[in-house]
Amino acid sequence: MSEEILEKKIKNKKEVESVTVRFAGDSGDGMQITGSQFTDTTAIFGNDLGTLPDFPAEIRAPIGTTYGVSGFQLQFSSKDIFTPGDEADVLIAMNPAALKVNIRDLKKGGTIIVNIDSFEKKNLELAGYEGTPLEDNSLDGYYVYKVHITKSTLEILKDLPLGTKTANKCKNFYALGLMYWLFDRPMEITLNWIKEKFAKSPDLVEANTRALHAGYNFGETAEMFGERYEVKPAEHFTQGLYRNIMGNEALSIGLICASYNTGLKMFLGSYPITPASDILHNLSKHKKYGIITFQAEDEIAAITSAIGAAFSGAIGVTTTSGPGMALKTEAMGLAVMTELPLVIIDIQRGGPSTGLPTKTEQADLLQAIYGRNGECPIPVIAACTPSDCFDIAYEAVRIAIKYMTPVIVLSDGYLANGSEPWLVKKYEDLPKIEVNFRTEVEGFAPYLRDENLARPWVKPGTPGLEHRIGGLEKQNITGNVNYEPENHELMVNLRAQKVKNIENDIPLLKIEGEQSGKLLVLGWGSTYGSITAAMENQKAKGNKVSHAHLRYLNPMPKNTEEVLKSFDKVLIPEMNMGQLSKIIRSEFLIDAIGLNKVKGSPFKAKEIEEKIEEILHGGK
Amino acid sequence: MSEEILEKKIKNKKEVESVTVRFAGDSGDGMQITGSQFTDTTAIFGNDLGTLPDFPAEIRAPIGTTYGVSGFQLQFSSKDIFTPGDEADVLIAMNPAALKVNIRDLKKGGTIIVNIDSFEKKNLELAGYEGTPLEDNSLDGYYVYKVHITKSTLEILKDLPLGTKTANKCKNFYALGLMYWLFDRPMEITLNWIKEKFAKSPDLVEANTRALHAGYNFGETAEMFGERYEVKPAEHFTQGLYRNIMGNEALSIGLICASYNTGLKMFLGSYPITPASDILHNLSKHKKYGIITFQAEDEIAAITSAIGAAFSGAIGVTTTSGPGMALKTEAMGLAVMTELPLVIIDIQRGGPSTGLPTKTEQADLLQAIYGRNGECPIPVIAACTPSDCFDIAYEAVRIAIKYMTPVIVLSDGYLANGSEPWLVKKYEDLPKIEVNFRTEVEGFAPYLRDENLARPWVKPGTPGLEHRIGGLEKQNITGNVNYEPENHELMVNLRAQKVKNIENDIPLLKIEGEQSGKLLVLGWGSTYGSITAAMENQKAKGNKVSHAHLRYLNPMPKNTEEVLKSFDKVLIPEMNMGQLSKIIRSEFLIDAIGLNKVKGSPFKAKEIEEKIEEILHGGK
Amino acid sequence: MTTDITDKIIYTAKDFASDQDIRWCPGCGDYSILAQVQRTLPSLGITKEKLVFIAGIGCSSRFPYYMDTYGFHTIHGRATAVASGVKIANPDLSVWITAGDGDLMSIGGNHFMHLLRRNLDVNLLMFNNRIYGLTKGQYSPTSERNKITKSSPVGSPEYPFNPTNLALGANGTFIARSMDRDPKHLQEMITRTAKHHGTSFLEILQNCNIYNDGAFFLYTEKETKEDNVVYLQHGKPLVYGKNKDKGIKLDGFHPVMVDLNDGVHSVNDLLIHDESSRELAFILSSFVDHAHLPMPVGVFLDIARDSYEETIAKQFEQVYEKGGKGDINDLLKGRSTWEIK
Amino acid sequence: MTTDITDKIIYTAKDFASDQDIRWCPGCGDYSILAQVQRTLPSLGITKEKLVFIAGIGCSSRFPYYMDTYGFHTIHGRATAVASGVKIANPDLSVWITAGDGDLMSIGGNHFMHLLRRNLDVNLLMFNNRIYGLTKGQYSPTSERNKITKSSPVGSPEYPFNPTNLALGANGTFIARSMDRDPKHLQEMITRTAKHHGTSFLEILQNCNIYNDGAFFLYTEKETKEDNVVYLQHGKPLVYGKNKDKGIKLDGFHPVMVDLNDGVHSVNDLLIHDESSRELAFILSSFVDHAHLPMPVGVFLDIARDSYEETIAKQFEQVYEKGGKGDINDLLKGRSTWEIK
Ligand SMILES: Cc1ncc(C[n+]2csc(CCOP(=O)(O)OP(=O)(O)O)c2C)c(N)n1
Ligand SMILES: Cc1ncc(C[n+]2csc(CCOP(=O)(O)OP(=O)(O)O)c2C)c(N)n1
Ligand code: SF4
Ligand code: SF4
Ligand SMILES: [Mg+2]
Ligand SMILES: [Mg+2]
Repeated sequence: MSEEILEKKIKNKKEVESVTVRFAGDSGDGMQITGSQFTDTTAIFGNDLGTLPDFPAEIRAPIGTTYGVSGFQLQFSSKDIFTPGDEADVLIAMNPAALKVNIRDLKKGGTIIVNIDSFEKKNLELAGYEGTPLEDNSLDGYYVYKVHITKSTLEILKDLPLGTKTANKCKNFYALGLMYWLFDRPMEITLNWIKEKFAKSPDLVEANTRALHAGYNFGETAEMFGERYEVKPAEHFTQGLYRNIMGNEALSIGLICASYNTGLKMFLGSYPITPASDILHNLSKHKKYGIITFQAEDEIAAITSAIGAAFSGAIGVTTTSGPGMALKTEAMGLAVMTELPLVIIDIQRGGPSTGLPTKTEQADLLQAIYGRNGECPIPVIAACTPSDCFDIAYEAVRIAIKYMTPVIVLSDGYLANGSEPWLVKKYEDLPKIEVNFRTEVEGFAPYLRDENLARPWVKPGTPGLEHRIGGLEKQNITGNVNYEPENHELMVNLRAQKVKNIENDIPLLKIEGEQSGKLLVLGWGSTYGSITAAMENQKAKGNKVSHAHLRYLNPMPKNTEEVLKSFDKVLIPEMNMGQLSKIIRSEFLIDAIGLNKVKGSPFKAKEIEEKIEEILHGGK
Repeated sequence: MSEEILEKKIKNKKEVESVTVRFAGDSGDGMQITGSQFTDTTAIFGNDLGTLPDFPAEIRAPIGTTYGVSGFQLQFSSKDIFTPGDEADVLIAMNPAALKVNIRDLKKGGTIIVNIDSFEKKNLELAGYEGTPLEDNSLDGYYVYKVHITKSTLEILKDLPLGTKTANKCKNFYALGLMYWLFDRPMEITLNWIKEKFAKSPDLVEANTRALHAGYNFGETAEMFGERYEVKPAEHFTQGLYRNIMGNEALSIGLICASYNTGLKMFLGSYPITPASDILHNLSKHKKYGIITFQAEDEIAAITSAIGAAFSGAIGVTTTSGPGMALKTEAMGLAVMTELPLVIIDIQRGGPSTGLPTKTEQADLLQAIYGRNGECPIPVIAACTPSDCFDIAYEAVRIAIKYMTPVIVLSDGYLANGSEPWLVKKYEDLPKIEVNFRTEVEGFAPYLRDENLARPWVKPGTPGLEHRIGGLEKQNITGNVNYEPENHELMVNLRAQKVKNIENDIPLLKIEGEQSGKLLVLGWGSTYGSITAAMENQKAKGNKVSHAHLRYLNPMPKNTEEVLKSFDKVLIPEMNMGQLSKIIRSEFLIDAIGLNKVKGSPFKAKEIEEKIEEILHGGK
Repeated sequence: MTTDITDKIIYTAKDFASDQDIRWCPGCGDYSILAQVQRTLPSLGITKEKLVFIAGIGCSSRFPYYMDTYGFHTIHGRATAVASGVKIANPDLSVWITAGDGDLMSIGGNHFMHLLRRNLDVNLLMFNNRIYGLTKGQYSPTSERNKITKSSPVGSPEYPFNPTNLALGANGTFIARSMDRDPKHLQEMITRTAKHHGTSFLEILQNCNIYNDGAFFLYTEKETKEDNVVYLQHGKPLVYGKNKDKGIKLDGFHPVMVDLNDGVHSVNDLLIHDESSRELAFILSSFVDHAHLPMPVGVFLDIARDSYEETIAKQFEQVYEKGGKGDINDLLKGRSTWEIK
Repeated sequence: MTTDITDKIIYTAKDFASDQDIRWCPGCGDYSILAQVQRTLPSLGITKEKLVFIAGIGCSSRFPYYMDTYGFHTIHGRATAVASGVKIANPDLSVWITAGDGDLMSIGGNHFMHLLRRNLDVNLLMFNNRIYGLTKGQYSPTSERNKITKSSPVGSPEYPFNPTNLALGANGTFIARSMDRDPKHLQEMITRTAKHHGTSFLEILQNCNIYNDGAFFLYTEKETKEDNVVYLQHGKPLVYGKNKDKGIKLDGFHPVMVDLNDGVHSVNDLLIHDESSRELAFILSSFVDHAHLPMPVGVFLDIARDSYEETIAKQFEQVYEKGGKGDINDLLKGRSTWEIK
């Protein structure tokens, strides 16, 4: 929300281009539901948008504590946007702890709507406030609105046969109603959702419906808010059918589509871990598409069962996050040695060790590329937006099958739980993934190779092709156990060459902006949104800087060196200590400049811009 | 054995500088014993020497097959040598399979002594010969001696109450006796060994003693061998007490000495795996030095139990090889996060996956440095000769304790099983390893840091210092669980800086040869011997090339960049596809040239020399 | 397990509470377990600094943070292995492991069973809520077949473990069960757990009120409890029921429920509990396979066997007795040396 | 386990031998196991291409290389997990796992016990030589306490697992034992293993003549065998001994050996074997804890329970019945969409 609009309270609607809202409250306050309802409504309304939930690591930490605060941020716009917004224009704080934790991400001069009912002694103390911030001067410079969200909700529900505890749980809909009024959104979508969700208890339908209306009406009737804001539908969208999509969901349906396309069974071997568990949940829900999900006893069983499934002719998939990835590395070697197709998905989170389970990070790249014993090359690809998770998953299956190789897919907590509008793909438009099981007995050998150096895939059950594979070094062609010096070196080279060959089969690296010049920003993974937002702003400022984004990390597109060398300087922003930088430096001997952030949260466009300007102008 | 000496058979002794002998036979033929007896005798005789055993992956593969062949190579010399020899001068082949497998490593014009009794149809077939190589022309250009090793052995034992099977087992001593005659070695050491070893069965003492003498006498009396060779004791040795030492043994006693020096308990958590198991065996044998060995149920329990031991105030050690290393990576993250001292030893073998368990390789370097989730820095050091394993192990303990960090030690199959003479260290000369457990209650916090950024080590049981640690991100100083953005970044940086600080505490990188120039050969780990041998030869040839060897891989010595940049070109020979090269390129943007060998066996000096000459003269 | 004890210092439960805020969901059964442990510890007479609490990952595994003792929150499934190292390297410590059903029986299953057979003198409390709490509600290896969870929307296809059977199969020496909502019994069982020399395995039925609420209400709530739970007591017959009118007798090796008021059966017919029989423990522990039998709580098995650390201590003693402590320079010299002059 | 069978193709043992040279030590018990498997397979009527042999790492784990069927020599300890994926993804296959005691009970212990409770319809043969063969002789989780090996020069400090007890504790449905040196019995047990629907666990006592020679000679050699082994047969009393003059009766739940010639006892007093009782199986399987009792071989337990893959097949059916197969474009569209015109 551009600043001027908040400066004064004028009557009626005020049109603005983009707004960033953050909902924040206790884990039990339903902020994720509020956020996703606002998102759905806003998406269908036609805005472009980006979302970022922020969960605590605790399930339901004691009420009122700062570590129990759950948040949901959303930017929506009438123009093309790429992130959930650097800073919030509006913060809804359901309790003091939510205010405490989130105030640092609020724009100076922004708006705060607090649930005044929760600002009493106990909660203030739990949040670590001495006194109340609403009465000292700490919120000077913000517009603060104190709304009796709890009381008003309880009041309008008092004739319903609900306990106070249950009635209290409806207050998020009151807040949501108020926001719908403030940003002039329709309520149908949420009203329908309430009906469906609580179908089994009419009282809850009634209660939440009332709360939503009450919040809306409060905005309408109270004299409190001087004006409403209007964010017109975005016009840049190409024609077509849209939906809102989260990264993990996109990834799941990408996998299902690939399975469907190949006509093969898909077998997911997985052990729950944040933030990857939702893929397991999603795929388990989609039984009607024939997906087999196997909740393994640990990550090792997860990947090895998937390897077994691949051996028996299914698409083997395993999903995890950093610590689980570490546990799978020995088995990855087996998949490399036996040259079986397998998709390994790592939804990265803050590390090392258990680290920061609910925070995002990109620090598993080197592990993905190098983290195995012996010379053990595996293709690595990374999604760059929530919806790109669909394409990356689909592509992973294609590569795995075509090259008979495990493929590592990198995503992260930010992409996994973030969402954006997506032009729904038609299944018919998806590229065909070819599968050729070997059935011909004549001339068969398990380690024969086709033109891509892939070995034949044989389904056990095929008569005449009985053969044995395993983790000991294989003799070229026959696949027999072999320890001969020359054969080993040959096989090490063949395995490397096979992976390298994939570079002939992937798109060239595209440059956004000028094709050569002073500065290229090179990104990978989820920094895409922040970098793109930064580029737009830089363009507006007249600064010349280009952007390239690597979706293929191993092998890289063939023209990567050429692209990098077309620029005087290369800046690599990463949510780690410089892992892609290390690889780029080593591969191309380019003195890449790293911009590194290891704070468990995505880059703000501003942070990237500052670095760009520093490089371009030698300081900000 | 320089070639001329084998050209003609002259009576009496001929003095030569160096000889390389290879013993080869069935797994059951006792070749390892023969080799190590020859080694002990030769060491005590005063030669410099280097050894290289070569085991099959099978325990006792069926008799007579090529994959059941066990070998032992030894170079001994009157001058300073650094390897077990590129090629053998003399090959003892106990059966056709042994000849088949080993002929490729015999010098053109070399000597072959075969056990003619085993060259009958069945064995020839098992070895894959059509006909016998002794009668076609395939061995032209070699000196072939056909000795009735089996028959002669059985003959002289026939009056002893042994079965044929047992009597047959004595034939390796016959062969050894013959070699003792050929190279004019004393027999006492072996005679004593036989007495001790078979103390419980006098018949075996008698049998093996007879066999040894018989072999010796055969050389003396048969007209077959025209001459004997004499390799004079080496003169370059500094004065002092020497022993022969294998890498894994050196490593084990290095650990024990470190434990002894600190006065701390040492706890080894280990799961058997080739070629690391011998460390477990060695340490288990040395109970009288108070070492605790815990044979864990798997590699994960091995490392986590060692972490537990470190938490409770002991020196935690875990030993393994590649696949086991892969399994330990998650737990390494825990050691990094909790900043506990731990020594992690990886005796590398051929990979990927189960790979080539009994062959050597250096392909775990990138795994050691990068193979963990999140930003997870661990110091990595590597031994360069069998005896250096002692120093590296000792140094690992020092670093681990001083910096409160896990330390990775890299060795490999070649160092582990290879041996060399070693000037015995006096315990009193070893540097003191300081240990300071925190006991002071006043001002204590678990993540306080000293001048090296190390946190305090507290022994549970210390009153007043009760505290909790764990794998979630820690708050600076207090060590409480903390997910705050700035704290996380701070801690990631602190952990990195702590490891980096070690560079101030290690020797600078030394250059052997000219201090600057056209070409530097940069090595790490077990290539030390081959590179050094190559350097000697190059020096003799008048070629200008220098050598530097990295024992510290992370962090590297402070002057590494300076050293590398003092040369026009840097050549990095590695038994992998270029892993150190990758790091050097990335760290210093130097276009290092890789010489890569992935054949499960060490470099020959010749191979390195060819590359050096190619670089120096643009081709060989 | 046992450890040197003190009767000098007198603690109260509060002395064992750390300064960290407890972050479990309000109403979680873990609170009660924490309270009972803190209440029991003072009576054990172990000085605070000798106590070490070790856990893996899970809601329940946060336990060590809330204890003002030494503590280690390790990685998922590995608490038992870490604890093994702690105890072996320092046998003086009183080592406690707290683990969830997922942590201990899913990813940590291997270390669990090896710990039991090795019989280290440590105390292992398993918080069995039959669900993965921390990862927000997937089925665990102790979840009932057909259970609907996030990862099993049409029901879990797996048969669960019976934790006490598993512990028996793994050659455990102390096996017991209690419940979060029976504080008195839980305290008693914690005491027994602490007193046993060797690995003590205590399964605690624990309510996860967010993802598996009421899983054990049949056994813990007033109305149903007495008819569905039998309290095991060494040397006593198996009697239960609101009116103490039900009992269990053995028909060969088959346990059967009998009505003590049927005029046919009396207490004399009933099975007498014997904590020293592995076979009986298995029969009792298998009650859960038979729908009509009550859930046994109490000590199933308590037998004496050398602990691992005791065994190796003896080995060291024997080695020292035989050859004395090693001379470090002998070690450096090895088997054979030669002198260069 | 069962699988569709054929009576068209008639195989001989030789048809199952691959072209690879066998690399076990001469005299190794593994040879006999290989031979008995190859001899038994023809009678099972499974077509060759449906057979898959899966192993981890160890001497015994080389087994698949020697079978002319599909085969997978995986990584150490993970054969059971790999096999789970193979079987679930392709339930038509006849899946066999061969594993060493180290591979299965040490590093692979976790997957082992989860396989048993899930009850996949696979056959699991454990070659128990009570030693790590391939790594040249360290003690294994089934090695006797105090055993001297390379890694335990003063004796192993660990109590071993009893594999059949462990399998019972893990909720297995078929548990049996046989011996490498009793080919006839071994063949019979392999057949039973194959016929059971669900996970079949067969422990095979196997002589490692290099690192643990004679470990089972008491049970396998003529002179001692009959007095030290009791063959379990369903519905039959437990009689054994050279002159069939010894028997086992139950005293409560305690097994006792009786002399059938003592004039007091007769066959009628003896325990009758019942393969359907988990409790009895545990009693029998625990004989090894009592020095005076013989080693039971045969089928301890054989009970029916849905297999994992059967259960999920039913789940799929129900889902399809209810809502049909999914429309892929519905999936792409998701819950709610909007049109931009
Ligand atoms: C290696 C690894 N895999 C997975 C996870 C995710 N994870 C954390 S706790 C947990 C299971 C929790 O269940 P349980 O042990 O029963 O504890 P509860 O939360 O129910 O007390 C899982 C799967 C992890 N942290 N680390
Ligand atoms: C991850 C890993 N750890 C350790 C090893 C080394 N290893 C191979 S087989 C084996 C144990 C063999 O014992 P067992 O399973 O009983 O088989 P056996 O050789 O006795 O038939 C070990 C420890 C390995 N190959 N991989
Ligand atoms: S999720 Fe369940 S087990 Fe975890 S803290 Fe909440 S109530 Fe307790
Ligand atoms: S080492 Fe033992 S188990 Fe392995 S092949 Fe040889 S005899 Fe058989
Ligand atoms: Mg649980
Ligand atoms: Mg074994």
